[in-house]
Parts: sequence; structure tokens; C-alpha cells
Amino acid sequence: MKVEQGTAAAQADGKGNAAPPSLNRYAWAALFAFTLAYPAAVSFDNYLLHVGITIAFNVALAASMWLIWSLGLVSFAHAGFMAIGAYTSALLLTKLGWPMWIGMPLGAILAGAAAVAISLPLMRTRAVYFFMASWSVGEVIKRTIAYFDGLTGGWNGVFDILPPTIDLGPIQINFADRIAYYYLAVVICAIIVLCIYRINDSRTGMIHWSISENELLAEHIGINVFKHKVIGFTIACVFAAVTGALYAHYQTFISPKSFDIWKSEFALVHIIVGGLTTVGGPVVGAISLTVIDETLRATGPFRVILFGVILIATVLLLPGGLETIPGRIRRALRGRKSS
Amino acid sequence: MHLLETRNLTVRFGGVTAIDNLSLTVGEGEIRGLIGPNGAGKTTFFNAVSGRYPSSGEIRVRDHVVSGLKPNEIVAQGLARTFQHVTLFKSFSVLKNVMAGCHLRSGYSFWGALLGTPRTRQNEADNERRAREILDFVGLGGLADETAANLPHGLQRAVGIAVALASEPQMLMLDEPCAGMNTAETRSMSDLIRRIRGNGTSIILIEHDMKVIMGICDQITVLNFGTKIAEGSPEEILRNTAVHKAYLGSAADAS
Amino acid sequence: MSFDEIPQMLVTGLSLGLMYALIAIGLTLIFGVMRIVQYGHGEMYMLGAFFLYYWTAKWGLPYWLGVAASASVIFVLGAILQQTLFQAVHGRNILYSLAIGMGLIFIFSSGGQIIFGTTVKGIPKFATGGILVMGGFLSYERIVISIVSASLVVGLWLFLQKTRTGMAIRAVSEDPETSALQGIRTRQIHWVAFGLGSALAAIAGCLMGTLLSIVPTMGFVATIKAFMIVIMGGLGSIPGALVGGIILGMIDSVVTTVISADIAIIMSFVVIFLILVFRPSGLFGQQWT
Amino acid sequence: MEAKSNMAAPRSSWRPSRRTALKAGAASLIGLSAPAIISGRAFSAPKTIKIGGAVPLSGPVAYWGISTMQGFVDGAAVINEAGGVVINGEPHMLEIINYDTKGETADARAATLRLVEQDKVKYVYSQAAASTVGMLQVTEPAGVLSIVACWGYLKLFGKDYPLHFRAEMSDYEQGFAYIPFMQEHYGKDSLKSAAFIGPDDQDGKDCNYSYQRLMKYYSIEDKGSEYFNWEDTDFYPIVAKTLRTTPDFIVTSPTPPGITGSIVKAARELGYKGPIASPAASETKTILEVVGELATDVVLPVTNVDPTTPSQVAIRDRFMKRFGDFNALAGNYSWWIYSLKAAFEAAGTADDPKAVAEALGNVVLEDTYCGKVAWAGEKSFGVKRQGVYDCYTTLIENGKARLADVRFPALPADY
Repeated sequence: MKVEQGTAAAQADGKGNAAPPSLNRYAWAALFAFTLAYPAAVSFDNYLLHVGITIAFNVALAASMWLIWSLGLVSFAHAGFMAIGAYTSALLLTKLGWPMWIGMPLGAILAGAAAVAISLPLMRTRAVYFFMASWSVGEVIKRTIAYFDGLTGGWNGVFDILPPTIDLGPIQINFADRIAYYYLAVVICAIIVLCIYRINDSRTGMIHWSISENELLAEHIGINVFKHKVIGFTIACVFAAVTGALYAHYQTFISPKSFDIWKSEFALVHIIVGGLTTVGGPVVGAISLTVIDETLRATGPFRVILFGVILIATVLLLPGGLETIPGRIRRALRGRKSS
Repeated sequence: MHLLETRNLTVRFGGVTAIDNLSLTVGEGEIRGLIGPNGAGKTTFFNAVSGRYPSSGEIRVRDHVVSGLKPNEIVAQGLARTFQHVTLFKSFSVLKNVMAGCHLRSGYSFWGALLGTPRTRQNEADNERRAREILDFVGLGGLADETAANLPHGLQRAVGIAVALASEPQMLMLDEPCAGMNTAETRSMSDLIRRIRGNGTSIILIEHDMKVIMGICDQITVLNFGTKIAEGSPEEILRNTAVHKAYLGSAADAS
Repeated sequence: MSFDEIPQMLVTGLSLGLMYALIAIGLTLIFGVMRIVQYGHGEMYMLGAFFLYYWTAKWGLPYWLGVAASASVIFVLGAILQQTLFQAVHGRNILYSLAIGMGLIFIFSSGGQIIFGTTVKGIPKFATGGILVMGGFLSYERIVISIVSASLVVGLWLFLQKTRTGMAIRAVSEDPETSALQGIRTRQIHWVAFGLGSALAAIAGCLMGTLLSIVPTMGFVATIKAFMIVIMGGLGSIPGALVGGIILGMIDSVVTTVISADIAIIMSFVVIFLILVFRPSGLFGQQWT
Repeated sequence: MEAKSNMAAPRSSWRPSRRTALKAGAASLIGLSAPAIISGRAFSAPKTIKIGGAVPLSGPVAYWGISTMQGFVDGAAVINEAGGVVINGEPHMLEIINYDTKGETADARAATLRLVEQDKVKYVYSQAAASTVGMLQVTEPAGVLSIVACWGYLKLFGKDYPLHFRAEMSDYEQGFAYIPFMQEHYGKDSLKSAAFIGPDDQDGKDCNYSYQRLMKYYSIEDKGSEYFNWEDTDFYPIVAKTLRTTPDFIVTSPTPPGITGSIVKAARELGYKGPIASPAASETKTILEVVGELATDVVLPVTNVDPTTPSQVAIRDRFMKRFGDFNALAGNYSWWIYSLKAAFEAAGTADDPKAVAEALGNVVLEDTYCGKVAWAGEKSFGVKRQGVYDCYTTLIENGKARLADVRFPALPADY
């Protein structure tokens, strides 16, 4: 039987047929090893450690947003849920003196509860309407925080959100130290990415992509689409909240403006540039774009323009994003060999 | 006890009544044909039974009332369906399509999947084996790793049926499985339908190709304007004047 | 609040709603036809306004001719952008068009700061003074803008209903495949509609820019407003853009006057959320996936 | 949208053309990427002093960041050409490094970290509240001196932040110049009550706090405050609500010139006759363009609509030549670097920010773009860290702007 050449779209979204798993695993291991060795590699340069920490935040944020994307949804509520995690942890510390180790899980629980509650109505909407509805959710969260200024400090924000410490007698770590915080951020970010990788790699991931591909069929093979959407969305929001708490204790200052629409937009840009079909996409996208953004800082007024040019160029010249590069190289090599 | 029974099933869209007081029973192991001119309400009937459209009246599966259940719950009751337009997870491989179709029989649990427990791994191995069996059964064994979108139309339909079969239904509702197929493809599709029935699965079939209908159906129900105008064996239907009248009114549809 | 404030509130809300609708109709047209998210729509609005600024304030040319010229220039720009950037992502996931739109926001707003400077500017007025309407004051500027907005909404609607091109645009937006089979050149329709939508944004930019002030970063706020309205009204629906605009304008006016501005903006997002929950395709939208 | 804590702004008889604006862009790029050129490599390897900018150069508040940067780039060039900063007889060249903050707090923190930790900069300047908050978290613990324009976040200012200088007068200090002026001009009896309009963010709240203190000091009745959203297009509702309280005059702060124009226009169209003061909206030309002939009784403090003294004219001409652009805001910021230079020379070191800070507090400049400049605030803040200078107040009447008043703020005795 002759099989016809597939459409370009089907080839670009090769969800069924990604890179060989072994190669994938080596790439992940190499990345993680590099991450661990990074502080030494940059000879403990404080500023470059800061860049590393920023990358960890962005990776966690983009990866968790990508988890929602695997359900076929683009959520702009992400910055809002990040704010819930950040504010919960920050306020528990500054008002009650509870450390981040309590504040972060509580923030995650609160964000999870909020995500479940809001997604019951939210999941009625689809595609670009969902996008706008989730955007509304994010804006309302941000502005509600600003509105209740007695509790949250309003636009003034929250100051002195100290980094946590560990005091176990012989082992004492103060995360105010940049290296310590770097490893904290990297470990939490790695856990988040690992969780998302596992979710995506398991049947849950298959369910997500089924819903994303064809909601109607997914429903008619017995998948409870609504339930899985709510669960997936909630998990992603919990991760966003954890990232938010981590962000708050590193920045030591947050205000509603820290969680405006651009936070969500940049996470989305990271995903698009990195690639949409594997969790490697958001990871690579967040890493490379954060580095580029930091580098462009010195170009002043041209920073944003150059960022825009890079964004458009990637979308047009590298459809499928950075994650397709290994496949392209492999195909190119194979092409050369066979010819 | 009937496998599927509808009592006074009615579906309305705004002011239009698409299905009007339809009562129907399908027995076990039966192949039931559902025919009628365009707009007679055949696909609407499928949509109502499979839980996609809200309806009034009663739908029973093995005497359990399933009216008002959602599509995924209906599938869990043993009623699977295919769609008139090829409906697949197009970017998935064929195998993955069918494995996704195994959802209800996959022993899936969120935590098991996340942690990759031995049991989950065993389950997934079973799923893959079962999916390959189903693919072999429908004759797609050699194409398991193709991307679904890359297959020709006729094979995509077969994949659609394989996906529906993966939920191990007691009854399969096929919506025009032979649409757009040539004679040879139609013949192998008819053959496949018979073999599915041979495994003990009942079938309701919407089809415009009268040769298929007359060739494989045990019983045929004829709908027009949402109501049942005739029911019986192929021979009886061929003799029925009301059916001829309905089809003469829109001759083009009967081709 | 006293009762004599009600007329002012309503008059302000209505005129503001018509202004919002003016920003939004171009976006809804592009949405409907191309099924892409033109996130950079506000940048066309900004560029249109700056063109008029240079036309009138710099070169001293007549105002209304400048509006027409601005619309024409932005029409061409929109068509070029469609051909060079958006055509390539047409039919792919909306994310890609979203990304290109974001790229355009970055490039145009920052590039605008370098070329036009970062200072705020004002376009010379075409009218001053105003009249009392039912007890609420309405300046001539606002009256003109409201009339232009209303007639553009009606005009666009008539254009889509009555003219050949308009009907082709509607055919493409309803069923691209069939209309392609019927011999409609969909690619041509795409750039025409995109150009037209951009030109409408430019007209909005000209008029709103005259009423308010202009600055290269003003596009994004316009995008936000246009988005809120278009999605609330339903993608591709012109009456939807009008109704959505007026709802938003009324919330802004009434809630701000009666309570406060921060509640007004929270309320507008809540209203959009609720509308989408109860009508998942907006007020007048067709199902769109 | 980003708010701006302080927006003094330009007078502009000059209108930027496309070419000059491009030139400005190119010039600023050169200024950014090639500080070495400015620092004057022609000299035989003299010592250099690095000054870093963590300022918004892109995004909605780029206007203020670029204006600030221009003052430093221009000032460094002038100082270097004239032989540099002479410390104990030895010339030091100034090198300016600028990093963009987009006007966001986290971004400003990153930019400052790069300046302090990578470029080893000991003197940093910044602009606007959001950037300042991010910058301060780095500079003060690292022992780095900072000069900023920031009106709010007063708890981040004073004794606990001895290296932190706020060069620009906030609307509070300005009040001691423009309110007396208004009282003289309009008569004390016709200004018995006031209302406030500001943006709904921290800048708006901070300015409202200043406003409250000023009203109390001058015994003017406060008729209430309203806040608008940065996303707002129409200011009729907010102005209508304010007018309900019938204030004698309105203070709007910190509203950029475009929004000030819209507020003035709405107020006049809705029949309001009282004066409107806008301590942040000094872009006279914009207000005239936006409001047209309805623009009347608009009071714009720290706005020099017409540079007259030789040093003011020289600065304007130099900026025009170097950047193709000049606005009153850039003029207002142009003295910062000279103050710093004086402090280096007085302290006799550029390696010890603490000593430089001590010296900077006592620097007084007599002839800057803003006239006389001094650092004040010893009683209020515990240290002299707040810049105070001659307040040039522009008044718009019947669609025409004129420089109406120049006075050094009559600060209260306990300031």
C-alpha cells in the first residue's frame, strides 16, 4: 500500500515520533550536569549566578505554562497564579514570620484551590476565548491584590521577603547566599520540569495531547475531558505558584506589577521559540531567550527591537522552534549520507 | 433485554425537531442499518445516543438508563462510535491513536502514570499489545508507526474504527464508514464490519451505499424527518412503499 | 452621586463605547477572515496616528485628507505585513500569529521611540467646543468621532453585505475551502481584509490620537481594549464589536463615576469573563476553534 | 503599563524631525556601547571612574530613562574634554555604562547586579520608582552610591540608606515653590480647597501623600482624591467625579503630559474654571497640542519653557548637537554628574563611595540648568540626600505658555 507524503503540519508536530528516547535522556542528563557545574564554570561570578537563577524561574514558568498548552490551551492567568504563590509566601513571612518552607506549600495549595474553583467555569471556553478569559482571570487576581492594600500592601508591594534558611545543627544554610539560592532554584525547577516530563511521558500526557488534538474524539473514547483539563490546569498553576514563592524570596520585593501580563507573555514567547511539542521546547526557549535578553540589555533602546526581530525570525525561519534543531541536523546528516 | 433501547427519543434545536419520538431497539449481535434521506436525523440519532446532544425521552443500555450521561460515560457503558468526517488524532502515529482509544481499559491512574509504577508499565505493555492486535484485526498491522494524517482516506477510516474498537464496546455505531471509498475498499470494509460482529459486538450502521446496507444488515430502520417510517429486514424494506416515497422525494440521496 | 450626573455618565459612556468600537472593528475583520490573532493591531493604530501627526503638525497639510492618507498608507503596510509575515503562519496554530504580533509590538513601539522620539505629542484639533446632549456635555470632537465610528461600523457591514469584495470576504471567513473551490482567490482576500482592518485601526488612531495624545508605546493599550471588545462581542462579528465597545464604555463611565476607576477595570474583566462563561463564543460569535 | 514617579519634561520650541531623532538614537547607541570613546582614550591611559546607569531605555517609560542618560553622557564628555575629574592633582576620566531596565523592578535589579558585580561600578544612577526599588536592593548592601529621580517609597530613603541620593525634587519639595506662587498669582482666598487626581499605582499613592502633607501645611482643605488606570482612555468620568466636590484647584500628579492634557481638557469642557497644577507634566508643548485653546490656568512646576541664562542655552545647544534632541527634563537632570564630580574632588577619592557620599551631601552648585542646586532634608530624613533647586514654574494661559516664576522652594523650618 502506498502511503502518501504527509502534510507539512503533520511533520512539524511529530508528537508521536520525537527523537530517540536514549538520545533524549543523554541530552537531559548533560543539561542537568551542566546546570550543577555552572557556578564553578563561571567561577562563582555573582551576576552570572543571578542570570542562572532568573533562567531557573523562567524555565519553571514556561514549562508549567507548556503543560497547559499540552491540553491545547493558552493561559494568560499564569502570572496571576504566580502572584498567588508569591504573595501567600511573602505575607506569611512578613506578617506571621512563617518561613518559606511553610509559605511555599501553602501558596501552592491556595493557588491549586483557586485554580480548581476558577477552572470550573473557565473550562467552558475554548481556544482564543479561553485565552481572553484566562487573561481576565490573571488581571483580576493582580488588581484584587492591589485593591486590598491593607493586607497586601497594595501597589506599594511587599518588602523584606527574606530568603529562607536551613538550620539542622551541623548543617546550616542561609539562602541569602547567591550560590545556595542558585542550587535551591535549580533543584525546585528541576523537580517541576521532571514532574512535567513524567506527566507528559505517561498516559496522562497522551490524554492531554488527545484532548489538544481532537477534543470530540477524546470524549468519545471515554476520556473525561473536563476533568483532565481541570487537573492539568491546576497542576500547572500549582507549579506557577511554587515558582512565584521562589521568585518572591529571591527578589525580596514584590508588587502587583511584578505579575503583569508581560510575565505570561514572555513565558509564552519562550514556549513558541523553544518549541511546542516536547517539554524540551520551553526549557531550551527559556534558557536561550533569557540569555539573549540579558545580553541585549547593553543595547539600550535597541534591546526590545532586537528581541522582536529574533522572535519573528525564529517563528518564520525555524517553524517548530529550537526543539526541531536536533531533528533537522539528523535529517541533514542522513541526507548527506544517503546522497 | 435489549442491548440498546430508545423510548420516545426527541432532539430539538431551537424550534426544529430533529428527532421526533423515536423508539428503537437493537438486540445483541445484530447489525442494524439506519437509513434515510439527508437531514432525516440519522447522525443526530448517533449524537443523541452517544451523549453529544441533549435529548428528551429515554435511552437504555441493557436496561440501564443512560440518558443525560456525557459522551465519555456512554463509552464506558459499552457504546462506541465513529464519525462521518474522519476524526482521528492526526499527528499521532496509528499505534498511538489506538492506544489512546484503549483509555477505558488501560487501568489508568494519575499517580501510577506519574510515578511509572511496575503495574502501570505492565498495563501500558498490555495496552500496546492489545492495540497491535486490534490493528492486525482491522488490517493495519503494518502501518502502526505511520503518522495518521499521512494515511490515505480509506485507511484513516479504518483507523477510526480501530480507535473505537479499542474501548472494547458491546455496540459500535458506524457513521457512513464507506463514504468516499471505491468498490474494493467498500468490500473490505463490509467484510471488516462482519468480522467485528463475529466477535460479538453489535453494530448500528449509517450508510448511503445501499449495496452495503442490504448486504450486511440484519435489520434496517428507515428515518425521515426525525421519525421512523419503516423497520424490518432488508427484503421488507425494499418492498416498503413509504420508503420508496421518502427516497423519491430526494432521489439524489439514495445513490 | 446625584441624578443630574446620570445624563453625563450615559453620554460619556456612549461616546467612549463608540470610540472603543472604532478600535475594535478592524481587529474583528482580520480575525474573522484570517482566523489569526493580530496582536500587533494596536501598532497600526499608533502608526496611523503618527502619520497624521507628521502630515498635519509637520507638513501643515489638511486634516481629513491626512486621515485618508494615513488609512491608505497603513492599508498598504497591513497588506505587506500580511504577505510577508502572517501568510506564512496562516492555518497554523494561533500561537504563531500571536508570536509574530508580539514581535511587531516590540519592533514598532521601540522603533517608534527611536524614530519619533519618546516625547508625547498632540495632533492639531479639527474642532473645539461642544453642545449639551440631554443634559450631558459632548464636545464636537467626540460627536464627530462617534459619527465616524458608527458610520464605519455600518459602512463595513454594508460593504460586507452588498459589494462583491465584501461578499467574497464573508465567504472566505465562513468557509475558506468552499470559497476557494468557487474561484474566490483567498490569498487576495486575505491581504485585502488585513489591509482594510489595519486601515480601520489607522483611522481610529488618527481620531483618538487627536482627541487624546500620541506616544509610540500607545499601541498596546489599544490592543488590549480591542481584544477585550472583539472577544466579548464574538470573533468576526461587527455588531459584536459595536455592542462590546458600548458595554466596555458604559462600565468605564458609569462605574468610574459611581464607584472608582480601579473597580471599573476589575469589573470590566469580570464581565468579560462571565460573558465568555455563559456564551463561550462571545455575544455574537460563531463557533471558532 | 508602567507608571512614572517623576516626569519633569521638556520645553520644546524644537520639534524632532525624523532625521534628528534617528541621529539621537544612533548617538545614544554610541553612548551606550562605546563608553570608551567618551572617556577619551586620547589621553595616555588615565585612571577612569565608572558610573553606571540602570535606567529604562526601552518600554513605556524610556522617555525618562533616556533623558537621564543623556545628562550623564553629555556631562562625562564635557568633563573629560576639560581634563576630567581632578582628584588630588591627578586627572580621572569618567566612563558611563548604561543598562536597560524596561522600567521594571526585577529588571532593574538585574541591571544593577551587572553594573556592580561585573563592571565593578561604585556609582550608579537610576530613574523612576520601579527601577529605583530594584536598584536599591543591590547598591546599598554593596556599598555603592546611587543617585536617582524617585518621588515615593520614602521608607527607602534617609538615614538607613546613607548612600542613596534623590536628585530630583519630588512634588513635595516642588509644592513649597508652586503653591506660594499660585497663592500670590490667584490670591490666597481663591485657593481654599483642592482635589487630587493621580494614577492608580504606588506613584499615585506616594504623590497623594505628598499632596496631603502640602495641603495640611498650607491649611488648604482637601476635597478628596481620585485614581485613574493607566489603561484608561477617557478622563471624563474621573474628572466629573472630582468636580462633584467643587475644589478651588486640582493637583494632578504624577501624570505624564499627555494624560495631564486630557485631564485639563476634560475639566475645561465640563466647565471647571479653577487652576490645575501638574508637578510631573512639564511637557508644555504637548499640553498645548492636546488641549488647544482651552488650555488655561495650567501650572507646571520645574518646567523651564524658555532657557535664558548662558549655561542653560549652552546645555540646550550641546544636547541638540549631540543627541539631536533636547527636553526640559534632560535639562533638569543635567546637573547630577557635575554634583558628583564636585563630590569626588571634595572627597579626594573616587574609590570610597562613603566618603564621596559625605562630600556630595554638602555640594552646592550655583549655575546649573536648574539654577542653584543644593542637597537638603537633614531634619526630615536625617541626612542631606534630597536635591533642591530653583523651581522654574511655567504657566499656561489662554493657549500660551510663559515662564511665570523662578524661586527656591521655601522649605519649612523642620525640613
